[in-house]
Amino acid sequence: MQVKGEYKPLIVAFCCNWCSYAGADLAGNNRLNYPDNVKIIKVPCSCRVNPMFVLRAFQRGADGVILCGCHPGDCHYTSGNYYTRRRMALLFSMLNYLGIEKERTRVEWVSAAEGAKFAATMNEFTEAVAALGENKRLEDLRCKK
Amino acid sequence: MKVTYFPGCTLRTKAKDLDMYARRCAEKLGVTLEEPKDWQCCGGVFTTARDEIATKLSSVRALKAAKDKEQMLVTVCSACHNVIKQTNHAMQTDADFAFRVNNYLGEDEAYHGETKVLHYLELLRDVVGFDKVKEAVVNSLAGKKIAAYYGCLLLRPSNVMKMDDSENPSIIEDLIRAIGADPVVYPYRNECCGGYIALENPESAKAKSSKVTKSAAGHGAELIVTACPLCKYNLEKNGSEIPVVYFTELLAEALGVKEEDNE
Amino acid sequence: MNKETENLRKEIVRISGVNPVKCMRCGKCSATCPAYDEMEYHPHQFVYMVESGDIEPLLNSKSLYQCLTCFACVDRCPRGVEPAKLVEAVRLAAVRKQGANHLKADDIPALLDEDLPQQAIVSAFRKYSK
Amino acid sequence: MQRIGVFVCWCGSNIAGTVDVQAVSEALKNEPGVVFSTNYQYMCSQAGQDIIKNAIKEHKLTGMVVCSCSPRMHEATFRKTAAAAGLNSYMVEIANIREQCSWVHKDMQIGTEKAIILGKAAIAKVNLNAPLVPGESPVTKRALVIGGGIAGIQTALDIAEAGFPVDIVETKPTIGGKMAQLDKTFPTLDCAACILTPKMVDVAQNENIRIFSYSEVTEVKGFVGNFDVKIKKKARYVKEDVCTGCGLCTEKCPQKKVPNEFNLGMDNRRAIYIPFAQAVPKVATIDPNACNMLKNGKCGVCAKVCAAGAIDYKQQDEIIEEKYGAIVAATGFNPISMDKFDEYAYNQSKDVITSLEFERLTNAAGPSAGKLIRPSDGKHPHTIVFVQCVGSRCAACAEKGKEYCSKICCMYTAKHAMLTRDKYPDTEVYVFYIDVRTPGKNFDEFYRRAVEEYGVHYIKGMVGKVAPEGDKLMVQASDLLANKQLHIAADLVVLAAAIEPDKSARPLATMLTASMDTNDFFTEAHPKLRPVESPTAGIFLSGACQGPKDIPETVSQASAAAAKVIGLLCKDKLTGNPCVAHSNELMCNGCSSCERVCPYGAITYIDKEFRMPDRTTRVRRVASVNPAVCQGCGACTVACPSGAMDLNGFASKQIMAEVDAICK
Repeated sequence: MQVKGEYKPLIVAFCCNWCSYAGADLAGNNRLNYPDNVKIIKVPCSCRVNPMFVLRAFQRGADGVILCGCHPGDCHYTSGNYYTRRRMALLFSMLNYLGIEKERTRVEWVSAAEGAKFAATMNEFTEAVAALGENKRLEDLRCKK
Repeated sequence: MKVTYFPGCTLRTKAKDLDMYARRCAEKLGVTLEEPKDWQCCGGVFTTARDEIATKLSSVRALKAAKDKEQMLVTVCSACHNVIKQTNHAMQTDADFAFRVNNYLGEDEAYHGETKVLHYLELLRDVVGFDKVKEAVVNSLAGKKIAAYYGCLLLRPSNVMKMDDSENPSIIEDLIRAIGADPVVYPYRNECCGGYIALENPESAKAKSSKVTKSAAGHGAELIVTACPLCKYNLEKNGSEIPVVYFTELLAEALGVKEEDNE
Repeated sequence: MNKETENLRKEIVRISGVNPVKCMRCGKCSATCPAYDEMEYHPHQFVYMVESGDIEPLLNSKSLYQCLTCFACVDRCPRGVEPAKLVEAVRLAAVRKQGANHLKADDIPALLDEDLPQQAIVSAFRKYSK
Repeated sequence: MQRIGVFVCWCGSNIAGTVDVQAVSEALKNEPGVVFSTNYQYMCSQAGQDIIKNAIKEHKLTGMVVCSCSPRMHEATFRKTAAAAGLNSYMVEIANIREQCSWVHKDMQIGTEKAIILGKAAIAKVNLNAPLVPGESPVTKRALVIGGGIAGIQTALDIAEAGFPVDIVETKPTIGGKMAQLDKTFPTLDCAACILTPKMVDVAQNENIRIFSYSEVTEVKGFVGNFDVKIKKKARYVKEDVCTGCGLCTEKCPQKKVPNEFNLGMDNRRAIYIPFAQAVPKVATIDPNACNMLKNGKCGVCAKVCAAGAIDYKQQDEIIEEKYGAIVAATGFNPISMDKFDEYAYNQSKDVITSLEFERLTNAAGPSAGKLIRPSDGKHPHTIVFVQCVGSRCAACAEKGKEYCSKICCMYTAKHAMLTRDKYPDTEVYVFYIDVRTPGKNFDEFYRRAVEEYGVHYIKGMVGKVAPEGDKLMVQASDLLANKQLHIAADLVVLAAAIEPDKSARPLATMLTASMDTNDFFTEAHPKLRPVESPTAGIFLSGACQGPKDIPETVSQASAAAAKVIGLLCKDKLTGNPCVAHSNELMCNGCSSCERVCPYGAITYIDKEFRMPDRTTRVRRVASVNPAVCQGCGACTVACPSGAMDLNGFASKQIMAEVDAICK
């Protein structure tokens, strides 16, 4: 709703192979729309996501980064999503300290059965990031051509 | 303890008993009912349409008054309770509606359904406790067979009212047990008495009400208790074989505060 | 469906908050309705007629004023359709028209009974008039 | 530098409808490393695969990217294609431009732009891929079946027939499950016991099958081919190998007032009991919550009357540890509670019953010896109302009912109605339905017979309220076709309660790391093509734990699961997943962070000699990953403070390259 002019935020979504990536596939199977500015990177488990990847995305011009994993208790690797939750809580609070709005990052649990939730989450997250506007704080100007 | 108490228009006129006994019993049980200043009629029935704002303002004002005093809001009339609880739910869940209401009220602090709304029965069950009610009984009604009549407004819509199982409720039966009497369970205790249709189509109200009273009497009840003036009217008007009284009156009898009045 | 009907349908869906498409036509609303016999159009028909845009007959039907708002259909509907809210929205669409109040203040005295609680009068006004 | 081929699939119009495939293959041609780029109608077809194979050979490709459907669909296909042409399977990456692009966007320009970016990310990744060779692990040639209903029984029998040992774990004192409680089975009306109990005997007599009844799985570790499982055998206070099943104790036990769960509480059993005459194993069990001896030490009657001396009041729970190559979940279903549907007065009248209770009432071995009576007064009912879809297809609120169709109710209700009319022609039978769903061999014919030959009144509509008045049940319902509200004075009301997965399934799924859907049914690896496998390797699904099913369907799925298990157990070695963690020993500082987060215990520390720059040697403690045990989650890679730990196939550099490509 608050998308100003042509501005479209760039969203990087890390999805775990077992739940959320399958959830994204299900959203596709059911033809549920979500913004095209969401680009998905597959990881075996949300716990594979190094905080460095999140920082790298911001550095390279992403406006929002979202991590999706299995629901607590349902991790294919038993406990990976718990690690993610703890690690990202730390990272996000640090980002906040740096002045990057914490609304630009998020950890969400999306199961393989929740195509609708995946699409809804992406719609809502994109909208929330769009409302914040472009992310310039961490952008590495040397990366700009 | 003190709670905000919304009596409602009917309790000031045709249903004075419901109100008076509610106050006395509460006092006896250690709860003071405080009326908010200048309360207005709740409107009698909740309009489910989401664009109806004006008709819900009086409820919001009462809710806001309770919030300002950091008290819960207690009602005893089923209809007021239904309207106020549904309005409060709409303020909590319908952001658009809440925005427009707050805009209209124009108060410094917006209201978003923070007040806890309780029916007098819930107050007895959840705050006072039926155990304490039981201890306070002076005239046990042992052996008396009493049928609870819930009607619709106390229980439904159940996802908003959240008072009891809407199909097999027990809150009034538990109260009846607490004051020593025997509850009579019959199937039509949660069916409609006809409500305001009595005004336009008394025959229709008669059909519905007599089904309720016949069923209660058929299951062996000597008395029906209710929390709603309109239910009481409909059941009585349409030839109930057994008396219909407000639950507060029965409670007052058990707690021994009814006689005080007669002196 | 013509444009006008389509707009009316949208308006009714909007103010009721009810999505008639969720109905699976089980008829539990009509099975549960205490005012069924007084109605020309029954709750399940209300839902279907709004869904299909056949709203005109509903606007002119006395059935609108027979609903008791007892919420039995709202509570028991397995799909969360909430027919009573739809009936209410159609009724509002009817009474909000100029001079279309179902109940007028002048009618009241004739209907009164000395024991009738105020509650009945205010409720009826709320339901039948704008 | 890699030599990468790009293959863009149209998927008919599935992709080509919203993505300009020509433009995508053109755009990707100029990406670093790409030497060949093309598009084709169906890349997964034989002709499409040939295009890939030829390109690999012709252009000496060292890596490839397929822009197509989800890797969950065809990654394996394209990896095989690559391998067939001599390219390492792990040099293949998929850009998902169908599920995550063409199907979710409607605009051609937007779809095309996104597809190009996804393709670029995949290319960036392949540039950093390295060939991987999977390791091998041995297979324990024994299967575990969890649940002893008809599903578990059939699976176990089929696996045992193939010559592999199988263990069945059942929580109840006997196997048999729900089918043992049924009277007749549709659409042939043969008696359930007559066809089930011989199978139960087969299980008991099969040398390859062990039954752990009154037991539950408490721990599962390991991975496909190599599971370590702990089974708790609960104390039944009766020595299983000594008890002869004579049943004398169950007649003499003075504690007579224990609700009999096998008859759904419609009659009572003793504190020591055998659930039913054909139980397997036919061994008595003492209910510790009801037994006076166990509760306060005052009784001992069963021990006195047992000639075999099988009673042991001091028996303790026993933990059994066993290794398995494959595990089958067959945990089954239960009818849902009727507490939230009391408009039907289930909690207010004894004469409102569920369909499973009706089965017991009409079963010759049931509480009324097969005589159809009203539970309240034992009288014969003359008017019976059946209500379908109670709690099924209920989307109003999650705590109340189930959104799905329970599938079996239409048929068993037709069966109940038909059998009632057959045995008691003086009984009027009404069935209230929303839709009658009878897709199955001879199913619709069966339902029509109930209507046409047996005179069952099928009424389209629902029941709104059941009011117990006097000795009648006043049923208020709608007849949608007649546009009427009906009021029927019934003697008995039967509710077709929705079915839900057994409550034990959720904790079991957590132990197995097998995924479940929002209704707690196990999810299958693919809904159409791999319906009896869980996405977790080595875990198989049998029966209603995967979704509502009738008996014929359960049995076919049970056999299918068995076939999959046999296929696995036949192998001597399994090729593992090469996408496992590995540690760069030169960078590892031996801090143990990785070891602590590994959920599989795959990381150990070893002392290793290193040559130092000054030509001395030093022994350092470094991490070492066991590739057979590592499952490749990557938790350790993030935990490692020195960046020594990385994951094959998902290396930090590869993921960063994808991030860069997307953010460009």
